[in-house]
Amino acid sequence: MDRIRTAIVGASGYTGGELLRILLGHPSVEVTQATSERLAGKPVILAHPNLRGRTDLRFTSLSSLAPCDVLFLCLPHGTTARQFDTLAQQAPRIIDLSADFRLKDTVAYEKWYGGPHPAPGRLGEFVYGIPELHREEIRRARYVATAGCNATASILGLRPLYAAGLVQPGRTVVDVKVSSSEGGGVPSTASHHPERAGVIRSYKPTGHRHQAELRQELGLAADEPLHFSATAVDIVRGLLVTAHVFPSRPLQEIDLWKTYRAAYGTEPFIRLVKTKDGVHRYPEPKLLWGTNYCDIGFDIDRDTGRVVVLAAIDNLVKGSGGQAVQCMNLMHGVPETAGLEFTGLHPV
Amino acid sequence: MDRIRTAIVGASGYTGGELLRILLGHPSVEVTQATSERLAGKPVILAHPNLRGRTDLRFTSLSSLAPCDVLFLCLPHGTTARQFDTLAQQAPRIIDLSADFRLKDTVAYEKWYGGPHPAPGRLGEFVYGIPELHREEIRRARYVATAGCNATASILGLRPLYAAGLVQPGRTVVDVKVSSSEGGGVPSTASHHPERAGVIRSYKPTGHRHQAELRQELGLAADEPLHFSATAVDIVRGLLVTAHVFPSRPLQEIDLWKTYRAAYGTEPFIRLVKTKDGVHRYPEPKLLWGTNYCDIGFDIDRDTGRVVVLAAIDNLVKGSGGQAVQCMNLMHGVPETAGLEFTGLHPV
Amino acid sequence: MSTVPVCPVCDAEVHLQGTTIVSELVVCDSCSCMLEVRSLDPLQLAEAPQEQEDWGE
Repeated sequence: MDRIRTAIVGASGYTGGELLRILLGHPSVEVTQATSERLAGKPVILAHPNLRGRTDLRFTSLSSLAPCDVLFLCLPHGTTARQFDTLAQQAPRIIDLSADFRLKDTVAYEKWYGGPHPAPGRLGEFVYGIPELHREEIRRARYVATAGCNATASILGLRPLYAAGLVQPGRTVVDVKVSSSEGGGVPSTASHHPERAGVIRSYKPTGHRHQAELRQELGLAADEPLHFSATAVDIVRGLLVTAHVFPSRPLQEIDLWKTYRAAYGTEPFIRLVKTKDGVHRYPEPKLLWGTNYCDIGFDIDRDTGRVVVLAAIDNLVKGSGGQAVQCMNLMHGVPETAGLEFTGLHPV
Repeated sequence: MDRIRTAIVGASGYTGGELLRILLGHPSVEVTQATSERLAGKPVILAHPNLRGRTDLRFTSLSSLAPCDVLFLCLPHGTTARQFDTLAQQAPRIIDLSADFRLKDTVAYEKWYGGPHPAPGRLGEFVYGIPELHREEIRRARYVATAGCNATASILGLRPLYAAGLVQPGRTVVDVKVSSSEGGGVPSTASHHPERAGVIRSYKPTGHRHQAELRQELGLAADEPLHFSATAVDIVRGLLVTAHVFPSRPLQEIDLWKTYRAAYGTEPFIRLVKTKDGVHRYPEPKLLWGTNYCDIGFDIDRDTGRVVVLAAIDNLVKGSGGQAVQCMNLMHGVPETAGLEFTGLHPV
Repeated sequence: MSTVPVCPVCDAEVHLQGTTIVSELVVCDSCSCMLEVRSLDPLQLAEAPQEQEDWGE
């Protein structure tokens, strides 16, 4: 079988770099181009030193982009949609890692991304890129928009309870702890080390736009509230979702095990993590650094019946580059786990 | 005025060490003894290297404890109550930093601390040690039980809204991010660096005992649920409370400013932190390292009306040693801020 | 063929050795709970009491 020819547009950032790392280690893939206007002509290892000795690929300009089998778009939000028509000519399949084509509802897009959608006509052609939710659609898709990192973990954590009708509407509180690489590679005062180190920063107590994807994928009614907050903590990679769910009827621990095993029992990238011994008894993001896993756990408050759902991922892998490759594998009939077998480190 | 003679029982731990640091810098205090069975005879700087050149005090055994003006008890939970009668003979005033005398309700104590209260008869003699709530009682008190660290920040953050009757009962979710020094100085596998570094650990999704103090101080009805979760993050000092509150009527930001300023406007150790510019726009624990401040901020979710209350402290100062000294100052008619003027560092 | 026993805590299948005896302790692979074999016929498993290690924080 010939190798799948892939190109990454906007490859100098953290997402582009992670994609490069995964694709260079993928048995069925060839990376033909990695574009960057800023670093065109320079070796990719300049921006991605972890790839030293792995590749002598150089960044190229977008203007010299040649046709290939699949195009990964890692451009800033808004840019992708504006340039999509020209980019779409270069490859039969496109996987967009920006937020431009995630939301089906253009009104939601305008509310959360501060302006009308630049290419609303295209929205219907994209499939929302969480394989555990839309596997068959992704298999047949030409265009996929991979989910946001916070959204990926929140949706995977909450979906089984919502799908089983076990959730009191409007009462869920999602409190995500995020890391600095989520902000991308562009420095700011807020990410300046003396300011960023050691913080527990309430950077989005309300108004975080990833909640729009939750609303869409959990099927919330338009007027059903969703309570979402994000706190930045002092690590570079990884995120943990703590979702407080108030069940529609009293649940026991075994109900949760059955619900989650029924939903994810055969998923290669989801592990149910809730143990009574050992040090890491609930999902722990740092154990997932570099892996495509989403670990999910839960606990029930014996006094109040509140269900606490915990979901951890590496925001750059399952929350971004890894999930994009997982979708690519499905779209090209390659084993879904190809190139995504790294199992994580410990201690780390 | 003569110096207040103080002794610290159980002075080798982090809490005892922080008390020593503050008391050694206090203008009206003399530290007569610092007991530790494990390190008796050894210089205190062995356990508290930050005090080098500040004191040549040595740890003494509890058996050689001499009378003094005020005794600070930093013994493990349960031990304090069992030894209280003997200890009480050494000083007219006692400030207990353990959890033994915080809860008025012995049923609650048994539920959260796993056994009957060893000295229930004494409970009525203790005042709950948050000066911002019980200043006059503390002034007149002989015995004070300082609040837990998570409880201190949660209570201070939530109390104004509860006192003003602005909270829908049973719906508040408190999600606290905690640091490793809260676990104290005794090592365990869970606090072993390779396991503890870099975590976002859901160590208590439910069942955290500090909520008992919240119930007491916020005046929750016995059957009114309180939803409390704790996540350990990768810093040594400091904690941030993110409290999700659903108001009993729609509130505007100005209502919150008025409510919190009315409650805390003249408090020396509470600052309202909510700015539209700068890097740290909400309460940030690391800015409070070593200070007795509790910074409180808030945000309102424009879509749902949810109020997010944020409260940050240094768990070892306002959450422990500093608050104990604040109470001591009140009990001895000394300026409440004496010895507690450190204003924190930045960047840090 | 007797049905495969399931863990009382998480409902996962528990694979017992042929030599299992009553009151033997086995660990559930899925949720790592310690289980006690209460009887062999019918096969009954129950969660064995575990000393709760206090995490201290």
